[in-house]
Amino acid sequence: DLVVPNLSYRTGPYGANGTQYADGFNDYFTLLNERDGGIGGEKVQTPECETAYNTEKGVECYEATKGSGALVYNPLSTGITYQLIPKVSADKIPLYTPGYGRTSAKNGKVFEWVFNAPANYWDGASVAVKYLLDQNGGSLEGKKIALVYHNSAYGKEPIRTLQELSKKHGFSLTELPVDPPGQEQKSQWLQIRREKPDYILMWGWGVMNQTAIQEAANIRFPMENFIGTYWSGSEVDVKPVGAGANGYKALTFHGVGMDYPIYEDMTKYVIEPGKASQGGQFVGSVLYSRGMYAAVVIAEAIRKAQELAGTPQINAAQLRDGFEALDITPERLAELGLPDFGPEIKMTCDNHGGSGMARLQQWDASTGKWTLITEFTEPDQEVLDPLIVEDSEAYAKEAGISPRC
Amino acid sequence: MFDAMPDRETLLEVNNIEVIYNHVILVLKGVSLSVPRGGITALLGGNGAGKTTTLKAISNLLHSERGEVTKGTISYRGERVQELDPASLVRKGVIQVMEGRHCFEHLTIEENLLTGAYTRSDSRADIARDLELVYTYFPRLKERRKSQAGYTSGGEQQMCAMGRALMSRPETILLDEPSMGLAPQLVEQIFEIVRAVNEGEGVTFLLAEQNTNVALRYAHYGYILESGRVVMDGPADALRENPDVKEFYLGMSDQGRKSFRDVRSYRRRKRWLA
Amino acid sequence: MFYREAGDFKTSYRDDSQTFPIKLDRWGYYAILAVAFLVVPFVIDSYWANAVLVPFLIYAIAAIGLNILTGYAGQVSLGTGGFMAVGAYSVYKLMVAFPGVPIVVHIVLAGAITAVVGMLFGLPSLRIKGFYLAVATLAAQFFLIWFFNKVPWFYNYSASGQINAPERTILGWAVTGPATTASAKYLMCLSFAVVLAWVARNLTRGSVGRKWMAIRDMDIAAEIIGVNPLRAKLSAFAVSSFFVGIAGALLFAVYLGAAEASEAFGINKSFLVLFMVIIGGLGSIFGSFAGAAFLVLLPVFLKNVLVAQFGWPTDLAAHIELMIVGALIVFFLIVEPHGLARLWALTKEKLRLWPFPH
Amino acid sequence: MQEGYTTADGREIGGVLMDLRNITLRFGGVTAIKDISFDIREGEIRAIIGPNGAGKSSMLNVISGFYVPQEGEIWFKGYRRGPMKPYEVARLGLARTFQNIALFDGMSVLDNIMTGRLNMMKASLWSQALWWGPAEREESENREQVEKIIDFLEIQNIRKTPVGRLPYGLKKRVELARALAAEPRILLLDEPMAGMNVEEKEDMCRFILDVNDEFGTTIALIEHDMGVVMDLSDRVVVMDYGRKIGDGTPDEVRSNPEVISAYLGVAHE
Amino acid sequence: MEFLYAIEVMLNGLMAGVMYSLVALGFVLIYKASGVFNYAQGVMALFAAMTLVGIMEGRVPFAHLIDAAFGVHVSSFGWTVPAVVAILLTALVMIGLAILIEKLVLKHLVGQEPIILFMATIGLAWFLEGLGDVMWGADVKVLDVGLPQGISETVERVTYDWLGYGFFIDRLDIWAAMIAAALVAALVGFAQYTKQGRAMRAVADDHQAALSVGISLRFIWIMVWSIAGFVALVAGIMWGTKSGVQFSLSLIALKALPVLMLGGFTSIPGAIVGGLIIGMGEKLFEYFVGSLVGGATENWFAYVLALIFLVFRPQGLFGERIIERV
Ligand SMILES: Nc1ncnc2c1ncn2[C@@H]1O[C@H](COP(=O)(O)OP(=O)(O)OP(=O)(O)O)[C@@H](O)[C@H]1O
Ligand SMILES: Nc1ncnc2c1ncn2[C@@H]1O[C@H](COP(=O)(O)OP(=O)(O)OP(=O)(O)O)[C@@H](O)[C@H]1O
Ligand SMILES: [Mg+2]
Ligand SMILES: [Mg+2]
Repeated sequence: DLVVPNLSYRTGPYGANGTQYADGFNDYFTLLNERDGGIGGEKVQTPECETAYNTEKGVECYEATKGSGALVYNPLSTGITYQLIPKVSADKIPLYTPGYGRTSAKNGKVFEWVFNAPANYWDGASVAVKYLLDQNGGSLEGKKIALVYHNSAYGKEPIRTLQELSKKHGFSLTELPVDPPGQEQKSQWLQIRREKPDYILMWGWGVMNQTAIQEAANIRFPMENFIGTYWSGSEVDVKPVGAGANGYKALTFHGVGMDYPIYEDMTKYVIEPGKASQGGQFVGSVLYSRGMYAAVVIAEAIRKAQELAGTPQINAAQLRDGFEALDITPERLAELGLPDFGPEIKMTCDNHGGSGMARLQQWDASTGKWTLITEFTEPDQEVLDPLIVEDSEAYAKEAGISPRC
Repeated sequence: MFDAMPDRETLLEVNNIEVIYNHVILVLKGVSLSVPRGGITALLGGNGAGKTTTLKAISNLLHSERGEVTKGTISYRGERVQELDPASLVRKGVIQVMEGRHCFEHLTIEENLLTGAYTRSDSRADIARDLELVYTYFPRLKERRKSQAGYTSGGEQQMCAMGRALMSRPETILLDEPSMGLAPQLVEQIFEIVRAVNEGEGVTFLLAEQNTNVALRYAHYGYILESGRVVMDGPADALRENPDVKEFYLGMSDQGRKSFRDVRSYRRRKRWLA
Repeated sequence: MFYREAGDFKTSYRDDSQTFPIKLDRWGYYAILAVAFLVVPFVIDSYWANAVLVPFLIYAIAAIGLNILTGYAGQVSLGTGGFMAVGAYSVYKLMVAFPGVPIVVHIVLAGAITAVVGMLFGLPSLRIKGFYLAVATLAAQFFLIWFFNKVPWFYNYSASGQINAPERTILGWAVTGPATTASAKYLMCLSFAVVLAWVARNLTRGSVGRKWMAIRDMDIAAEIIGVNPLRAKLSAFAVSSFFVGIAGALLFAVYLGAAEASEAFGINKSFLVLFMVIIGGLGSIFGSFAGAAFLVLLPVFLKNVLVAQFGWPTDLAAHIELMIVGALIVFFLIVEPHGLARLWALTKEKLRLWPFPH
Repeated sequence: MQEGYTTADGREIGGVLMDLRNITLRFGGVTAIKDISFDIREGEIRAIIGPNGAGKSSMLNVISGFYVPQEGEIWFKGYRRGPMKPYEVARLGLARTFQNIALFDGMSVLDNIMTGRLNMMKASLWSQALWWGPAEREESENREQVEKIIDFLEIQNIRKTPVGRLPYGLKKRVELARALAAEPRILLLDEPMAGMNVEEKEDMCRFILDVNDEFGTTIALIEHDMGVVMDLSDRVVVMDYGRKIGDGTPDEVRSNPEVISAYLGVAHE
Repeated sequence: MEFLYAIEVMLNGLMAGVMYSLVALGFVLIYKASGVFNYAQGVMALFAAMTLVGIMEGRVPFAHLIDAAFGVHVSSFGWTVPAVVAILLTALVMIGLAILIEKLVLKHLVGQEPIILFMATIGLAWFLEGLGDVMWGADVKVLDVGLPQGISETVERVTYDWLGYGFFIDRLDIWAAMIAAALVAALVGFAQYTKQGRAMRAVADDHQAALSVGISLRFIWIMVWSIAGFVALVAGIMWGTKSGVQFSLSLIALKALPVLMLGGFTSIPGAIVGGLIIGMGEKLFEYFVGSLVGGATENWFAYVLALIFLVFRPQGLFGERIIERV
């Protein structure tokens, strides 16, 4: 069997988010097992382990599961990712962190075992700025943008990029940290009310998101000028705010909703037979889709690895080769029942992060649905690449890694 | 003046109780007593003899010290009371004045006294009248009525604790070392109050005392406790005349009271339980 | 019948004040040490090391530290997480700045730096007492974490504020960094735990320890009989923080390998260590180990039972695990408020009397 | 009267060791001590008596530095004592017991008594941490002294018991032991015999007299048992409502009419 | 303009402070009555809010557990309950909880040291947290009992006409302030002037002595924990309305602690005044200094402010004097 541990969190401060993601991740592998008998004839096991978003429990889960032939990890936590990077390098197990984790892991020369395609934090920041450029006829000169961020490793990630971009495009950037958990943000929003920024970007997670959206509604900030990152754009973030959240936008790197052929199979093989994780109550939500998408990429990488290794029984090192040779074309996505669901993902030995394309979605409070409002957009690699090189090389030096490829 | 009052009804009966603290420390090894209605019964004995433990066993306060009665029975008015909680016992009319005063530090003296009336459902006026009564017994308390009890002197706290118990209009008071730390005049006074309350209002007293001299002067009957056992009992007068009691508890020798200065060597104490 | 102290006479005051006055205890202790040093390292795998033993030893050190402050000196602190962070960031800066100096020196220095910081935050304890002090130490917790988060110098300006432990070796064996073997990690932490426990025991049986306990039991009386409360309290804060700092340094450098202030050293850590101390037994070194074992092992154990044995969904198992741990804490407190250490002592006392109680 | 005097039973009393001059102590509105002066001489047993709430314990607290009087001076060994923290006062050679027993409940009897000697233990934190050299030596030496006191007060068998579990009378004795362990110049005792029966009081008296005899320790004590006070003390101060109403030998005090009416009630035998 | 803005910040700080006070009140009550520092107060607020939502939406309690154990999918009874009725029912649940806590925990810990009781409440907090999740699920729940939210236009208009600058005040905060004022008035009256209030303070001082005068610890504790449960429910409603009902709600306790310190653990008015000072102080500090040092100062500032204050007044503003005697 193929073992893909699911280090999930369904409890603790971010449990409400983590639980949906974990469901999507599980259900896709269940689908493969039920419909196709696994991948290449091998069943996929997803032993689940609860981390509660806690780094030490994350380590415990990693140790507990890695002995059973684990192929790849996807912990959905930047903190745990940082913990695991040295460990997976030593144990030679791939770590797949789509849209989170260590951004500079995109550089496969330094981070041999870490993959973060299709997009990372910096890509997101850049795509958001590009979108705003589009909205303003190509110039952000003199505009004010505020960044409301989770005061942690995760929230601080986009700052460097945005500072670079502000230099390049001439907008001013105001940084407003919010201490987790983030239920009390009066000061930040009073400041926003006073400074009247043209746009707000948000890097939040958990309760911080909905509090921010609520406060934005309270001060009647125009929602369409408020853009959240990937992790600030799920149903749990907007629903509690009700009508006030209408028009709020967020980044995403995949499609939303259930208008994809795959859900016919999903219903038939997983949901109706009662095999869905938690009874399938979150099917089609943003975070469910994201969990499922991560599973799709992993499954494709496994397929590729099986092809390269010539055997369905692959090991972790072979899976790394699979990742590095991965190419999910739009055609392949359509074949999988997910047409235009994600961007094309093509990874190589030195590029572990794909194209970095992302798109925007907008919340419609009356229908209670997210709708996609842009196509996949390429980030500003010109700005990002040097940053990635710089950060990964610093790490290489600190950890004594000599670049490969 | 009634002496041993053998004819009186027994109000409180303690029958051969054993008490263990913390599941391991055996403190009372079979103590029996009976307290007649309307009498003053004294419980005497040295340090650590188990007087306090006996009183707490009766008032059911052992529980909070991780102690328990493992054997024997305690009955009040013929009814077993071991299972009752302390509050119900107070409602039945048994209240304890604890050793070491235990006033409510942050409450004022007056509030302390009022908590004594907690179990009563009488009118405010009745309670106010009793408060005045307590103040006439202890004028010093009236002066300090607005002070926080935590800042009053040891003697004042003792009076406060006594007064608080009286406020519940009890039928029986278990009094633990009322004389400790009180000025001689006040000791007499307190015992006079005990007698007055006893005679005037018919309140029954069971008092544990170190000050054997005074205790035996006011009590009707006495028990002497040693290492968790009753070693001697009898009417107070008889005990006062007992030569052993005289020597070891009253400090009198044949020549009358001897000076503390003359105690030259540590005597090997006589023990009833060798 | 078998557990006896009779016939075990002491002939000098020195013997009488030794750590394990009863022979049987002493042998038991040596046996455990021998197994811990000579057997376990050869059989340990990385799951046991990383999921169980290493965290247990590190938390035991932190718990001893907090126990010195709370259990011996009576000053309740909720700043443990913050002080652990001081240890972690100090050791990181030292490791990066002076790669040539042995790692053990760095760790001890990190402890010393934490001791100074701890003393600083201990100053208010002269005026503030009890729960007020406990809550006041939260100021240290929140301030320190904020500080490490805000000053990029501490994390060498890395983009995300994470710190990573570079590889360092002792006698050619890696003890930090990805290449570290399970037994190296374990031995490193074990050595620190054993030495520090011994130091703690020495301190608490001598005059410093008595000063602390006097302050704990009745600070006014202690002052009147001649204990300088400021010095006693500050020395407790210093020694305690030293231990906690070392635990923080080990947690980061040896155990986790990477850390970020608010995630690894948040307020939860402060509470966790405090629970260990209380569950284990205030004022007991053995209790610190017992408490750490209890709170490290129990969740792992429950998780394994509920998920692996019963096959429950992980979220339900996690919630029920929380309920069970909570209920067990209450249960233990009811059975013996003075912690596992006292429970153990009582058991021994009963054994000593057995089979003839009373 | 700077010179000493000789007591009835022939003990030599030295000069003034401690002199309290015009002490006044107020707590908010309450005046606990009103302009009181008296002295304590080298080697004597000095009693302080008075009704409850008279301010006796407060006086002891003033002497040991815990309360700072609003007015007045304290002279010790011929020097005026400036404002001092209680622990500094203790180091001058004062030790005391407390009215509401202030033992350290979490510690064993032995450790409690050892705390009395803290000021004589000077080993550094380092040597204690490693239990090496001075720390270990010092511990054994002091332990020896403490064992002497334990023998003296006959509490050998409870050495290792936690004091919390002890009965009241023994606690008092342990407290005395702790005070003695400090080898004080002046020993202050606040109601050492409260809650004891005659037999135990006799023992306690014996200890006090022996301490006074053998070590020449000066003793100031508060006590409500007139028998004890009259038998033991060389001179007695009587307080009432914060004022001093009498000062002199037991006989003088006993016949002082003001003392009789305020305190003794009836003339005591 | 700057000045007006500072005033606006201050006003909002005061309002935020009221929200903290609502949580702090529960702590004070229990501390006052039993000397117990109730760590579980925050979790109680969460639990109350979860239960309220569960009842309002007609959710089946333990649905998930039933699912796992019997394989039966249940989620909803299919009815909804009006807010007022649901609040009453939840209050009853909180009373039931108080009775259970007394029976299973407190009763067995009479006379123990404060830190032990504190620890027990931590165990309780964990248990309740797990129980809440098992009963009602860990998803984010929307709580809407009909309280208004968002900027108060009246205030904005009036201040604009008057000062030329419209102040922002959240209508939810205004409600919170009114509810808090009513609660405090009721509680102060209760504690100071009734027999039960006096008994409650007596219990806090000395369990044994309270028992000895016939005060039933049981009754007092159940009463106080019930009231504290009710206060937790109120806090849960306000905070739940503000940011949804989910795990993080239990962390508001951390915001209440500095309030307690400042106001004094034993004072009901202190909880309010402390809350106002902390709320105002942290917002103003963030406004004036925060931007200079990189922001996010609120978490620690409250504690440091309280700490500095305590150095001068160790029992807090209105706390009972700490009695130091020998
Ligand atoms: N909570 C307790 N835990 C353990 N032992 C206790 C406890 N309380 C009392 N004891 C022990 O029980 C014995 C009897 O104590 P008790 O207090 O009843 O004596 P007493 O006669 O009242 O003495 P005293 O005159 O000194 O007050 C003592 O030896 C004491 O050590
Ligand atoms: N810290 C304090 N704050 C306020 N009042 C105090 C304080 N200490 C003592 N008092 C008051 O001072 C007076 C004298 O108290 P003190 O304890 O000295 O009396 P005492 O003579 O020792 O009485 P007793 O024989 O009852 O112990 C009392 O009225 C007491 O209430
Ligand atoms: Mg007694
Ligand atoms: Mg006194």
